[in-house]
Amino acid sequence: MRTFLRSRETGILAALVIVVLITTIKNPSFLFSQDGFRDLLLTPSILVLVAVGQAIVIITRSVDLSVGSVVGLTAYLTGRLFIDVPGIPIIVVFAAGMALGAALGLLNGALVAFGKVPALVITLGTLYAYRGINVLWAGSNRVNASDLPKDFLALGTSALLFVPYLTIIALIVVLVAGWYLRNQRGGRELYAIGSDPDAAQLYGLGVTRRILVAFLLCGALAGLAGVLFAARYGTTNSQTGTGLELQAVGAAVIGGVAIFGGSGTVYGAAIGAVLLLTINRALPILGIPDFWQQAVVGTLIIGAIVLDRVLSLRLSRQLISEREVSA
Amino acid sequence: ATGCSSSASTDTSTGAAASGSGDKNYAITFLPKNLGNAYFDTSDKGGSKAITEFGGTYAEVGPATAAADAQVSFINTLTQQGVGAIIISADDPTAIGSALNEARAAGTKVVTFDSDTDPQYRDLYINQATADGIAKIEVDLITKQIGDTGEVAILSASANATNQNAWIETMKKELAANHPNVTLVDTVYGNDDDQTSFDKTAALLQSHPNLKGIISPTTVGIAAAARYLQTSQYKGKVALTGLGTPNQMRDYVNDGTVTAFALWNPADLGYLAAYGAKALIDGTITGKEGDKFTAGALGEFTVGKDATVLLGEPFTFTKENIADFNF
Amino acid sequence: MSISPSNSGPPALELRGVAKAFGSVVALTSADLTVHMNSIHALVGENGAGKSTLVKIVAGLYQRDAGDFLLRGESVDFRSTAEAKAAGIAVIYQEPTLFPDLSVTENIFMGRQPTQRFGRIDRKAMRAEAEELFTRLAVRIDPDRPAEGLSIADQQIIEIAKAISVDARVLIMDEPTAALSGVEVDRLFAVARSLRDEGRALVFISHRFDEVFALCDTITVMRDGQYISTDAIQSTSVDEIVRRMVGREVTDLFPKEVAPVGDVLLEVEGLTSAGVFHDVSFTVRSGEIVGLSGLVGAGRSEIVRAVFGVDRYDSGAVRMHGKSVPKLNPTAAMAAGMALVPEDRRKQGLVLESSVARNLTLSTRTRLSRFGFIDSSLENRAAKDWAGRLEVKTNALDTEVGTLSGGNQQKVVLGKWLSTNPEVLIIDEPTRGIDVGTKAEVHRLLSQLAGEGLGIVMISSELPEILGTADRVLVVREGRITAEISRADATAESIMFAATHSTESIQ
Amino acid sequence: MTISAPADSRTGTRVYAEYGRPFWMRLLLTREMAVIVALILVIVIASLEVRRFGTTTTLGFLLLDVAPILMIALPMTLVIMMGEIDLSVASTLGLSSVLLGILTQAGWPVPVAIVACLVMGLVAGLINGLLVTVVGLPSLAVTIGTLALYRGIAVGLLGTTAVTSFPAFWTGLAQSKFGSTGIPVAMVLVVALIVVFVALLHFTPFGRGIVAIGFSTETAHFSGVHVNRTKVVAFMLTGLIAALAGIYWTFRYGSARGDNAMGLELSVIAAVLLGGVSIFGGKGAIHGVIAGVLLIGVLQSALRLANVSSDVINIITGALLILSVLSPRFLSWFRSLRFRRATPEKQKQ
Ligand SMILES: Nc1ncnc2c1ncn2[C@@H]1O[C@H](COP(=O)(O)OP(=O)(O)OP(=O)(O)O)[C@@H](O)[C@H]1O
Ligand SMILES: Nc1ncnc2c1ncn2[C@@H]1O[C@H](COP(=O)(O)OP(=O)(O)OP(=O)(O)O)[C@@H](O)[C@H]1O
Ligand SMILES: [Mg+2]
Ligand SMILES: [Mg+2]
Repeated sequence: MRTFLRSRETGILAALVIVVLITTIKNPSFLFSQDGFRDLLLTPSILVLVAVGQAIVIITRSVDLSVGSVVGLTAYLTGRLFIDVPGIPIIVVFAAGMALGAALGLLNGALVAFGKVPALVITLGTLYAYRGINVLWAGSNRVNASDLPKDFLALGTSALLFVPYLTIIALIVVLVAGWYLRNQRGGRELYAIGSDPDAAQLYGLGVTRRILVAFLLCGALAGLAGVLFAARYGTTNSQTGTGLELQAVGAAVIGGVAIFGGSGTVYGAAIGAVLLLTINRALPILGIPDFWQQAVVGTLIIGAIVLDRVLSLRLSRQLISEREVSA
Repeated sequence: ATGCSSSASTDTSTGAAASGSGDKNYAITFLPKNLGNAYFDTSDKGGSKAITEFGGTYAEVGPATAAADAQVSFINTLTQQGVGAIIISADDPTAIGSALNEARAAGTKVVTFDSDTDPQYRDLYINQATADGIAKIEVDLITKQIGDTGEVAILSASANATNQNAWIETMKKELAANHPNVTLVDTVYGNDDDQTSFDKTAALLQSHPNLKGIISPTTVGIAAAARYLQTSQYKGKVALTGLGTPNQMRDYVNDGTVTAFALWNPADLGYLAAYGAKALIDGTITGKEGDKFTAGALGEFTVGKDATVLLGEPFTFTKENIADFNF
Repeated sequence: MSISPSNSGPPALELRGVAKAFGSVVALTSADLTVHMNSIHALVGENGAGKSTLVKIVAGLYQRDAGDFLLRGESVDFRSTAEAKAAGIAVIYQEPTLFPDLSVTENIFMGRQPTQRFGRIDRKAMRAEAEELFTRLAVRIDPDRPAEGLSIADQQIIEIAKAISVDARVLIMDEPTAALSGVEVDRLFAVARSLRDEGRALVFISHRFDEVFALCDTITVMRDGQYISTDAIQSTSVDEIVRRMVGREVTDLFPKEVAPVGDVLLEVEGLTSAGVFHDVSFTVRSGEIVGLSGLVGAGRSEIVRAVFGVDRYDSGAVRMHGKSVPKLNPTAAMAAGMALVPEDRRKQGLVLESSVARNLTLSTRTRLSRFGFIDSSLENRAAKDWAGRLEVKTNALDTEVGTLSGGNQQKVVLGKWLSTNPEVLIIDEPTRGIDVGTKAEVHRLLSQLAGEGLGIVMISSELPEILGTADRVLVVREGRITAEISRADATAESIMFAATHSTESIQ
Repeated sequence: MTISAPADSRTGTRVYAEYGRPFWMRLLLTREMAVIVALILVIVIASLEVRRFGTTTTLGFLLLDVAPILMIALPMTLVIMMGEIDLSVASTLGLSSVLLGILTQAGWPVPVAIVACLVMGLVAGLINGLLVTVVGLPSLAVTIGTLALYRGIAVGLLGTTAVTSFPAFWTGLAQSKFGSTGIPVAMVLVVALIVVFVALLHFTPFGRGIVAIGFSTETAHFSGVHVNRTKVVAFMLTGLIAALAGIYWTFRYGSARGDNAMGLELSVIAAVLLGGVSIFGGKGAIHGVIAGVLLIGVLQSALRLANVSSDVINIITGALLILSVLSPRFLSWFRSLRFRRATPEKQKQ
């Protein structure tokens, strides 16, 4: 209980609750209407997936800037599959999207792990390259909602007992990823690698393999997000997902994932993603004009990392004074 | 053309121009706001048809995302390639001005269509419909659907789109003058991006619980808004109209999400623009008021004030007639 | 010494003629080591003799360039630490290597956590086991706290717990006691003996001969990356071992000329930094060498870093010539006439990827510029001058400093600081990892500098160095100065006593 | 105090060459030279293969296009060489553009408005710098935040409107060229900045400090380099130049808009890294960066002239970037293949 109250996730969850509360008081339909409730859950679901993948990579002290481009490619792939292979089962499309995402992620991971070069540069490169491939492939074509099967589109908007399918998928992913990171050796090793890569080497942890896995997971989740993007928005073109990488990194950072690795949880990243997008939706209701919303988001990101820093400084000062006492 | 053939692939325009009819440079390039936009795909196809008819060379280049500085680079390149005419939909009324003037100084004719620049930067503007005409039809459609009373909002493209802003201004005047019981409560910007338009629609409905209608005078916006409405509680309760293409809107009209929307035929717009360019190249017209030229199957057109040619009045699409159109 | 090593069967661990070089630095030329089961084997040698490098080769972290490596009679070739671990080798590294963000328990069990169904980590079992380990070692550390902020001693204990919790047949401990207190050392030894009695082979590396002679049964000496000798512990003596370690008589190592002592240059008064050091006061006069002694981790480096303005301090004052020197501003300290040759020359002293010349002129770069621009001919002249005075062994001034040998790197650091014309030179571990010949040269240089009127503060973990060089010895224990001993009274015993027993009574 | 040790007489026994390798090797075997050679190759091939590439018009358009990236890349080099990064530059550019528009519209004289924009740039950089140094936050996270913040303010201030009426003198200055040479007048400013930054990075104590910080912040701190102050100054310079680029941008396009130069930060960083600056800090040189910027610019211009679509340009930019960081790895890998012997594990750099 004490650790729950003190944890970083709690703070940001509280912030989320406050935002929802205030907005609901101002306008009850924000929460208490069929669409309001649905959108509250639905809108952040895709970013949640991408942010979870991003968090896994950041925990290992890397970063993946190419996720936006991966989402774009897989979303377009989804549309193309439905158009070019009539009657293709939806599950196959999901598998194909995730497989493509995983492959792109694996390429990132391989370049980072074997090339021993910083992920920031590599994934900045693949951000361009994957986007280029997307534009080359899609050209000026686009996939329209009418090209996609109704069942598939329904996945993106309809709900099971008030909870949208997309949210259920995102929730499952968050829980599974969170469970894996907390309870599996592989997951703990990701933290260890991010906490001190040299020590991980000394411990004999399979650093290369783990980094590959982290990037692969990140890619696969971006791939899943791409498929769901197509289901939710119905249209995809060569620019789908542009700029998503900064949102994903921002969500993870707001959620308390340290940019230098080793600490933070996917729950935090997921809540961060929800907070980011919920604030976006709440601002117009709170009367903040459209144009100022980005400034608020920026302030939020900076506030979150400054707060995180202050808290961790306080913790380490506390640990030192504990040592003083015990010495 | 010099006839030098250092590289076959590099200079299709001049090569074709030389083989074209006589000494006229019929190399005509379309430069839409961005690639991957269904509306421009259709209009440019119309242009292509016209150019093929009179034996010129058609090309289409453009930035991946709508941005004025990217358009400038393309204008510069076309200037160097010495094309006969550029047919452009401007991302910014002034930012591309000096680049266009440079092109004109180099002998290239500049025709704007869809979205104009300031008149001093181009030779001819092909106007799809007058701002008055568009504003009036939009306002008529929405007020009729909501019973001439209640709140309406506008979902526009980017905040700087010349044509959009002109229409919005006129709509405001029209509403104030002839529909006292209808209030325009908000204008939001979807940046001609599916996802943004989609999310802005959701936010709009949330922030204005009493909203009765949405006008989206952009093809991307109206499709995204329709897609949101289709699966939301507001379907059938909130009216939606605007400018859309029949293929994108067919489903929504058939299932009752949208009753009616308007548009001119974008293919005709491109077709007319191409003939306008030809007339400029031929010297048939100079952009002077009263100049006349023949636009193939569309017949004869007269240049109006400010070197503007009007395509006609917009056409209203409804469930009854939408099956007759395919673009 | 009850149990003698059982020589039946092949040795648990055998290394023959192992060589290893890091670029131009040769760490090992020909190292031998044969460790039997049921034995605790001491490995001794001066700083930089190559002990840790040998350990890391056994651990699979480094791959040897040449030589044989046998485990229970079979030749092995570890490509990673995981392989060595799997073969039953556990290592306590000299520098603790913990994951700061993870809990103490996780640090102990990382990579081999107990699991339940579906590979789920059994946290309860893990925590219980950690508690058990700490009980066995008789220490109190919260198993749930993060490793971040642990003292060096606690970190070392976690390393020990980590190593003994593995069911290893060969356990190597690289200076595990360097930061430990008496009780902790006793517990560690009890555990080590019981492990030996279970039939395991242990290697113990330490600079403390009392511990070596109390614990071990066999002793191997290394010098300059080479095997020197192996003896049963009973058949040798400390003097003998030391002679073999340094390769000559100890006495002629430090040619000390006592210089006339002049005015007070540096005064430090009541310097305190919470959690690091408390109420530290001392003075340094012109012409004297003040030795700062104490156990590793006592906080000596932190004190001088704060004095020089690299680290912050909470209260107290630093004065040069009676004028106070601003806090946390090395530039101001330099301007006041101080220079600090730091402890870790690779991380703090040098820009390894830069050239010899750039390093030599880094602290004087402003002085070497004209109208705000660096005068490169002036810079090169200064660099040539200082490289020459200290006889740095390199061909060209644009050689990357990282490729020089340790001793030559140390000379570059010295040159870099001497070129600032200091009045007080603070020098932290001046001869760590430096070969015997260079060591004497450094000592002569220090002595000569003092003779020319510099005030010198020298930190050293090597008692002979302190005894041989210092005019006055300050002993630091747990962040406090516990004794000031004059050259005449300074002996190994008096210093060690002050370093381990506080003048104040501590429970 | 002079040190005569070990003995002045012995000083002469060892002769030190200033350089270990002959001049041509030092000149040619560098990362920067590889980029310059690549640039020259691309120019030569483009001139031969792409019609109308080798003209003064091309040169003019090319320089106009790369000028903002080139400007911002200069201070960005300092920042990246210290192991930091600034993602907020394009947003600062946009904010500066918007501010210029608003102020001139409000009737401020242009020179005064320009000064105000530059001050704003300094403040934007100062905020980044203080958050990174005093608060101790990673610059990647900080500047993701200010990227959104500065852009948000820019978009918020101007909303739907764009300011497009600027005195012809200023827009003319940003667009005009020196007679028929094709060289834009604005290049005078860019060249001046290049000179300043070359001097700053390579010939001043400040620059030496930057290199030392980049290789080892700790050593720099121990050597009396004001680490925090240097970092703050570099971030402020970046803000200042980004604001300057914003002014240039506004006049060149004659349009102040909130979304000007959106996404430019990645192009700048890509160019800097391509120019041989190490993301770990320490390594890099201005001439390499200039070559990096021009390499991307020339490639884009040539490909566009050759009617190769912009997507291929993206792919090539990405591939170049990845290759440029991997190339040292490939080299050492080849070397290790040649001397097939166990080499030390490369410890963390
Ligand atoms: N990674 C490395 N790169 C370059 N040189 C190294 C590296 N590790 C060790 N050395 C050098 O190898 C030599 C032997 O070092 P090693 O750490 O093995 O000595 P040691 O006997 O353990 O000394 P100590 O008693 O101080 O721990 C030293 O000169 C050291 O500077
Ligand atoms: N990484 C660390 N985290 C927390 N405390 C530390 C850390 N490193 C050192 N300390 C603390 O700082 C103090 C001094 O440590 P340090 O090893 O630098 O002392 P020292 O006397 O300089 O040792 P040396 O003999 O190696 O020079 C000790 O109280 C130690 O516990
Ligand atoms: Mg050692
Ligand atoms: Mg120390």
